Amino acid sequence: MPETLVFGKPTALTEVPTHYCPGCTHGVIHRLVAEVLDELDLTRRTVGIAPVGCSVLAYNYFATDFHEASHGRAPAVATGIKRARPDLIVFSYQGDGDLASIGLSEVLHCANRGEKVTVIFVNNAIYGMTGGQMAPTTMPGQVATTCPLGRDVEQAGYPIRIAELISTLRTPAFVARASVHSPLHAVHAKEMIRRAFRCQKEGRCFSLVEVLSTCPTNWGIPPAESLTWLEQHMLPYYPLGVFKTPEGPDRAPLPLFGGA
Amino acid sequence: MPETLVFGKPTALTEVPTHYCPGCTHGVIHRLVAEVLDELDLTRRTVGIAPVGCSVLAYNYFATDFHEASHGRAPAVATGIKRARPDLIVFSYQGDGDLASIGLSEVLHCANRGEKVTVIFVNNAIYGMTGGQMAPTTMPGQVATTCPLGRDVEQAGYPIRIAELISTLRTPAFVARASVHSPLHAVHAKEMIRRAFRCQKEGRCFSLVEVLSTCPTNWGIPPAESLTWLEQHMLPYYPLGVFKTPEGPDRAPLPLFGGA
Amino acid sequence: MAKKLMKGAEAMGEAAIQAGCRLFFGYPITPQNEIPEYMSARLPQVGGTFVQAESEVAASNMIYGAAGAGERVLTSSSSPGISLMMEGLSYIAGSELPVVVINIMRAGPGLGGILPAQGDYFQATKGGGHGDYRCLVLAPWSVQEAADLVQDAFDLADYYRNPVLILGDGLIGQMMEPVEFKADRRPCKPLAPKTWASTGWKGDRPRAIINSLFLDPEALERHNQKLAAKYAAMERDEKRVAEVGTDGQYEVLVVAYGTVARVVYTALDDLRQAGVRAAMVRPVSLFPFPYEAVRRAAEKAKAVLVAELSTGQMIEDVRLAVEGRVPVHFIGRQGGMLLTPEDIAARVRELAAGEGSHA
Amino acid sequence: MAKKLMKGAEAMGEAAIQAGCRLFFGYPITPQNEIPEYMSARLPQVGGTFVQAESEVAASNMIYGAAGAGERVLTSSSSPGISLMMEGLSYIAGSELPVVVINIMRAGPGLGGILPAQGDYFQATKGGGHGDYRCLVLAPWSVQEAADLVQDAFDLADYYRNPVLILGDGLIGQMMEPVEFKADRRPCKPLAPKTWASTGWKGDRPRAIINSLFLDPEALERHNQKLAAKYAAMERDEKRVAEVGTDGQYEVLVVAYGTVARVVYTALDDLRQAGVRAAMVRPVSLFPFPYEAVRRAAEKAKAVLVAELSTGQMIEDVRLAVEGRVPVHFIGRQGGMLLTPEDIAARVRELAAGEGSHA
Amino acid sequence: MPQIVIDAEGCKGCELCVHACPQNILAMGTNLNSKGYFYARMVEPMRCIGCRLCCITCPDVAITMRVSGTMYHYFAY
Amino acid sequence: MPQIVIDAEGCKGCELCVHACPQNILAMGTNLNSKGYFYARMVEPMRCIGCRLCCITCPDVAITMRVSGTMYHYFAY
Amino acid sequence: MAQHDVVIAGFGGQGVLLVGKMLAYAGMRENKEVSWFPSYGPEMRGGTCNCTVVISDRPVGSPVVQHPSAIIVLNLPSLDKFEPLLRSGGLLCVNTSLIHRQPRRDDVRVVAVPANDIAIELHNPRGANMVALGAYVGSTGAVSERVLEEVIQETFAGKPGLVEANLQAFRRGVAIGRGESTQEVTA
Amino acid sequence: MAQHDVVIAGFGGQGVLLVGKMLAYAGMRENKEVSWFPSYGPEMRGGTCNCTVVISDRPVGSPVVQHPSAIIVLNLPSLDKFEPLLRSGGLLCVNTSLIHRQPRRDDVRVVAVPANDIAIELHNPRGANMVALGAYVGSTGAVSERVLEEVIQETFAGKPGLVEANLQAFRRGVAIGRGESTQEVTA
Ligand SMILES: Cc1ncc(C[n+]2csc(CCOP(=O)(O)OP(=O)(O)O)c2C)c(N)n1
Ligand SMILES: Cc1ncc(C[n+]2csc(CCOP(=O)(O)OP(=O)(O)O)c2C)c(N)n1
Ligand code: SF4
Ligand code: SF4
Ligand code: SF4
Ligand code: SF4
Repeated sequence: MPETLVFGKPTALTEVPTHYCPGCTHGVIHRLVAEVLDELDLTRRTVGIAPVGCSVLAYNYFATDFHEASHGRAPAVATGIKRARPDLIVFSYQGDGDLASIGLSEVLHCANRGEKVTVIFVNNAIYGMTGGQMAPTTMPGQVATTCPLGRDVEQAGYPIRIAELISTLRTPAFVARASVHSPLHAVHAKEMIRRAFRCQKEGRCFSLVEVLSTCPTNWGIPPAESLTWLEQHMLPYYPLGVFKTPEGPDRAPLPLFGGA
Repeated sequence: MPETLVFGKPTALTEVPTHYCPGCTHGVIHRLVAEVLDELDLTRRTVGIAPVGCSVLAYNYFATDFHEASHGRAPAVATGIKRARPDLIVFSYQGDGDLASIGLSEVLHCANRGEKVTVIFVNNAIYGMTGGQMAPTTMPGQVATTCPLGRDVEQAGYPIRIAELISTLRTPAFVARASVHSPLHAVHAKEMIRRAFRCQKEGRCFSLVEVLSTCPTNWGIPPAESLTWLEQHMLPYYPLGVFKTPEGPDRAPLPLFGGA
Repeated sequence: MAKKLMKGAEAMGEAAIQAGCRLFFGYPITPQNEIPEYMSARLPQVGGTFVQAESEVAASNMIYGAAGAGERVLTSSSSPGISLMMEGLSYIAGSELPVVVINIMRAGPGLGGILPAQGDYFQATKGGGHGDYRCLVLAPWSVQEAADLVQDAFDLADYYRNPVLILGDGLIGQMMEPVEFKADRRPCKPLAPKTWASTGWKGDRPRAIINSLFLDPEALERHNQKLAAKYAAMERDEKRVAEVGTDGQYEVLVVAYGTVARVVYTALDDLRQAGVRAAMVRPVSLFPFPYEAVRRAAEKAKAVLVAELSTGQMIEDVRLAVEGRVPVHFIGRQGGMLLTPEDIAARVRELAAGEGSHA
Repeated sequence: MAKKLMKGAEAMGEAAIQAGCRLFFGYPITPQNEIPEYMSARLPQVGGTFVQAESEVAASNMIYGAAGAGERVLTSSSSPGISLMMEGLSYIAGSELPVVVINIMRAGPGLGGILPAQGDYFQATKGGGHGDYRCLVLAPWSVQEAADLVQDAFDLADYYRNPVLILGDGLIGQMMEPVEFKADRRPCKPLAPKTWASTGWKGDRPRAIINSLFLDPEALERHNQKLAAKYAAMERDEKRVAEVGTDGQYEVLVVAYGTVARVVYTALDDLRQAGVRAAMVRPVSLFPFPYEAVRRAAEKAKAVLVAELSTGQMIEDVRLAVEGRVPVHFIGRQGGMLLTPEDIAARVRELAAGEGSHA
Repeated sequence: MPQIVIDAEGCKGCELCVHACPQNILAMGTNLNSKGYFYARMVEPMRCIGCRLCCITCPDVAITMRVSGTMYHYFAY
Repeated sequence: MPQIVIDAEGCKGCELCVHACPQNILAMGTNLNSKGYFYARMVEPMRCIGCRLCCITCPDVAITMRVSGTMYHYFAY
Repeated sequence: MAQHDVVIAGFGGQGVLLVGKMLAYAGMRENKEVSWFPSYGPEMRGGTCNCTVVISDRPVGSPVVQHPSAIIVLNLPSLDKFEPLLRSGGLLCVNTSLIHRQPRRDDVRVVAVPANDIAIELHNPRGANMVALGAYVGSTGAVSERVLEEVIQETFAGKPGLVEANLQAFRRGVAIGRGESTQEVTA
Repeated sequence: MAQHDVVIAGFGGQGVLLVGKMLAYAGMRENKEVSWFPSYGPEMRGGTCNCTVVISDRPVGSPVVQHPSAIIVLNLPSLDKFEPLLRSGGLLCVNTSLIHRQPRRDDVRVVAVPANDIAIELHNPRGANMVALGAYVGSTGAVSERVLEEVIQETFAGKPGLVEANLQAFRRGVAIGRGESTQEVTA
């Protein structure tokens, strides 16, 4: 009987095993991106940009040309590459410390200039690589090594919601949030990633997909329970869905009360 | 007959004449801030922070202790001062190049941590001090020395609306936009500035007032016409009013379409 | 207080607290995360404040603000993060503010690696930021010395109104050793009240303007010369150096700083047992560099060997000290690889035997 | 092409375009705004792209990206902005990418002033960022030379896959002089195709990974040594120096770079007429520094005078060159104040007369 | 009676007050001050209604207002 | 028929697939692989419905699926 | 003379940089070696501002000149600053419209130009700089008047209305510089 | 012996840093000079990781030791890396639960410890590091077993359940180290 491979490694991934911790969903997100690149036939003209963070070694895992970026500056690097070679498909893959903390300015300006690049933003509510420090996305009360008593919103404020923030800029084409805490959500996440890359393929400007992800090691929660933790603690604060589309309305809020 | 001074220099301003160009409304905004400090009896415990920009010499004009900050980092400097001395009233005074371009990350994080400081953000849609380069707030089509054919939204995107952006963060207490292109608007602007400082005086967290301002020299438009230009070109894109109050709702936009 | 086994990073954090520092602003980076982590737990216990800055750029401006308001303040980072502080440090030096900055160096350039190195010597000592300024730079070789120098750093910073940089070489941050904090420690400098600090102007003193802008070039030149005079005073008064065996006879002088000097120390031990005569000068202050001590010790030797975890940076200062009187050789490892006592001993032996002049 | 009267800043921009640079990323700062302004008008005319970066930090990472994609790229700034690029430059050097960076120095430290200075010599030549890396540094003394060096800089950057820094001393950016662009200019180095660039991987070459991360310390050490070998090759092949009167007899040798050397030139003229014998060495490449040329010329003099618009930075390299054979003196102005021919002549006269050894 | 005083040396000649005045009683003068600006001046002091719009408008706080006699009620701002 | 193959060396023992499988036919094994992980294994291959949820879930692409014979229609994702 | 060096100084907005550039252009057209170097404060308008122009038969050494052979000062702070630096025997062009004090040096040649007054008279209030430039050129012959008039024509080619106005202003200055029309320095 | 220096190496997550620290604590309690120095890759879990502990009668010179007098290797990459560096005559503690090759050196003492197997057997699967530490201490006497048991008690004071489990694991290791209970190195 003929045998068909119905699920295997996408060609946009290399054979190198990842260094991610057991159960860390960075691996799932890598695969979804790679599958999309393959499906849209972009793999051979794509340049990826790895952040500083757990996914710093992404260049070992994606079978495309790659840049390592300095911490937080991947969107600036993306700008440089895309402006130099508009024919390339350029994406950055960034964690929440990288994008929402040190790199907040770069991603907002890249979005606001309307660079024709795609940002995959992995929000795991903590700094993974450096061992579990608080991120701007850390949940209120969540313990991290630099907030050992839990994030205190009086001292550190509330978590930043990147998809919301960026979608209020007028320029960017596509902004969405997805999650990979269940296979069903992964399917949706892939659809969001596909739409983002399709935007770029069609010559539209900036697209970003925020993907909620787990960090079992630094959360100190076993992998399967981490998925539940994400669902229970992160989902309510980080709603999933499409925040901005190329055709959609200007999403900047109006004043509560007008002036003068 | 007894004579009463009904309009004079507030004590929070020094006698030093400003270096601002004729008709530049930086001077008006200085005076409004100074009047508020006097009226709220804060002058003697206030520390201001000057940006790099036309208002770099603000420390010569305000009769309070002052810090000069490196370009864009005034909110970080404010954080340092306020955390060191929570009893002080701390405000930064920043232009749009300073705050919206190089310093975007600092102001957003300062706002998001909920630092108990006040930011006066002077949006004159251009870089004044360095001679008229494009700012993130420059209007589409507006000519500047680094967009000699006018701002091209295809290349540089749409102007950033800071009040809108910051008001979608959950933490900050008060965010408003005002203008000083007419006396009436100046009266409203002062009310916004007053509310911002009152927030700080009451121990609430971050407040920001964006004030639309003119730059006759670099716009290349005489002062009086500049006021009209502001009204006609900037007001429609930069609506005035209160965007966030301490009591008000969470202003983060919801997804256009929900996910998974 | 009794001795405690502590990581260098934690010992430095505790030392800052003992020195009266109640404010820490910093951003995580390996291999010094233990400093912010320690501070985030400890500072609230002593009424202090820990703020995780959004970046090192922000951190360098937060300490600028806090120092300007008159408080003792610390930040720490590692090489790439310190590079991001260059503008901020230049402002701090230009505004004459006292801050303490710890750099636990890792291997570069760029992202490099997270293992120990000493490649930031130039940046630290010559001023990686723009303009004519200097940081006072101290380089500990043990956890105990790290703790002691951090405490001194706060006094020196306040006395000179200048940034003080603790240059740890990566081993020092991660290593654990016993450390003791003296309860009765006195400031190492006489300290004046900070009347220049911005604390709200009530008319009873000149307004406090924390600033490095001077539009009048003559005023800026006077300011530059005032700074230069301050750096000259440091060069006169703040040189710190440790010497091993320089009072005896020796053929080779080894110059090394930080934990590399420990490796040299072990090598000298081995060499002595083997009958090879060598001595060591260990600069503890890197700016001001102890040129005089190095020159004096070098003149007694027939060769000088500089040992660094870099491709050779301090060697320029050693050559400036020696001025061609004695040949100066180099031994280094890079990339996080460490020099071993064996490496050093072998090279010293070569030089003592009059070989190795090929370097 | 005919001579045109151009500002140094604009001439440098035009030179970049003539050298095939079609990409500029930068952020405004006085006194070099004319470069981005020029590029924003000119680049679209030649099919190029100008992007006003949101900050110098971003600009340094944009050029990293563009260079990694194989294109010639330029950024420019002035002192505080260059300090913000230190992390980025270290990454670029570590990833071995060719970029050209122009620093039109102003007076520091901190915000300082906007007038000309030379206080960033250490930062430029020793590496203001972290880790063991070097930029190739060229310092023009006229608008024409500025244009020529910018063109060479692109060739040198490509050849060595290394950042090249044009260190303008503030006068050079603002000054207007006639300048000529040669239509038939040839690259100053043989250039290979950029097969290492990230242009999409089609399987026909190894994957392009633009990167400075090496987790294996042995690999990072090999990388450091490869870089060191490259810098050594520059030291062998890329030294540039101009000399005035060093073939004759003289008592005092003046060493100066950039437009300060123009001032010295005028002073030497005046001195010659007054019968005082002096000569000048002008380093054009600051890294690699022309140690040998300075040493040779110094040995003929009874005193060396280093003239800088700083409190003394290049003087260390001069002292490393001279190694104590001849006394080395310093004359400088700071803060945007300029040395005048009179200042220099007076000091040379003193030294020729055997006075002035107090410095 | 409201009394408007324009500081000739502090005025930069921007003309904003002239446009702001609802009574149209301010005008630019024809003398230069020491900084080279033609400064504003009050043309018809008797028609001044004391609204302070010129004061509020002046970016250089070059206009002050005194009142002699009865105090009006001014809008707070 | 769907055929699930788990790469023992690629598996990190996270157990996510075990929880993802609607048929409950995957389990953690008791052998260590060379990296020191107990790896997952298929317990009842015959009951596999070929939904690919385990494949989609595995962060390490350690699970592949082949089909022999008639092709099912899989949901696109 | 082998080298003309002049400092032109005034407020920002008075156009001192522009006339300096025009002078340098004219020198270049005459195949001289030239350099132009500006210096200004942070204000866009109203701050002080000056430039140094060197026109020489030999390559220009220092583009900055401590003791220039001429100065053109359009406002009082500039007179205060540069008068002491003027070379002995040099030329001092002073804008008497805005400067109401007498020069203090007695070892220099003074040309008094009521530049703003003349400009206003010519209905070209921003042309005071041209008047002063004319006075300098008329008095020194640093470049030929004809060549400078060509430069004026080119400079304002885009705004034809200004060409004639500025030529007039320039010529009025030249006349004063030549001594054909003198004016008292008003006290 | 004046100085004990040991490298403890394995995967991240195997607890090699922790047992190194415990060893150093024990040394300090015995009034020895001690140092502990870690080295690890960027992975939180699964990467390789090691630490060097020096226990000495004199001040510790280099905290990094090229040729240690003992190594404790918990996985194969660590054996491959450190076996060649072990000092001649030194001690090699090898975790035979995960390492299925024979040591190559014949000039060193080998203690084979099926650390994971014993830990699993004790229902303390994360205690393999303790077993290995025990083997080292039992074999070298670098510190006294009693003092190390005190350190174990303190270390896990917060989680009383773990104290006994880890003491047991440690003691099983000690027994092997002392040679009271040997196990074959399984191939
Ligand atoms: C300039 C600079 N600052 C700090 C670091 C240290 N650092 C490396 S990764 C990281 C944060 C990683 O967290 P995140 O971006 O959330 O990614 P994750 O590891 O969670 O995937 C930090 C702070 C660095 N390498 N460079
Ligand atoms: C790090 C750094 N980059 C750039 C500059 C140059 N610079 C000074 S002010 C300024 C922008 C001023 O514009 P804006 O903030 O809009 O204020 P305005 O002058 O319009 O009031 C710039 C780019 C600087 N001083 N430092
Ligand atoms: S107070 Fe009112 S009416 Fe009087 S001058 Fe001013 S604007 Fe005119
Ligand atoms: S608004 Fe002020 S500065 Fe402007 S013209 Fe009137 S008085 Fe003068
Ligand atoms: S394909 Fe579906 S049923 Fe089969 S093993 Fe995977 S999850 Fe279970
Ligand atoms: S999800 Fe993958 S890595 Fe995790 S246990 Fe299953 S097969 Fe192994």
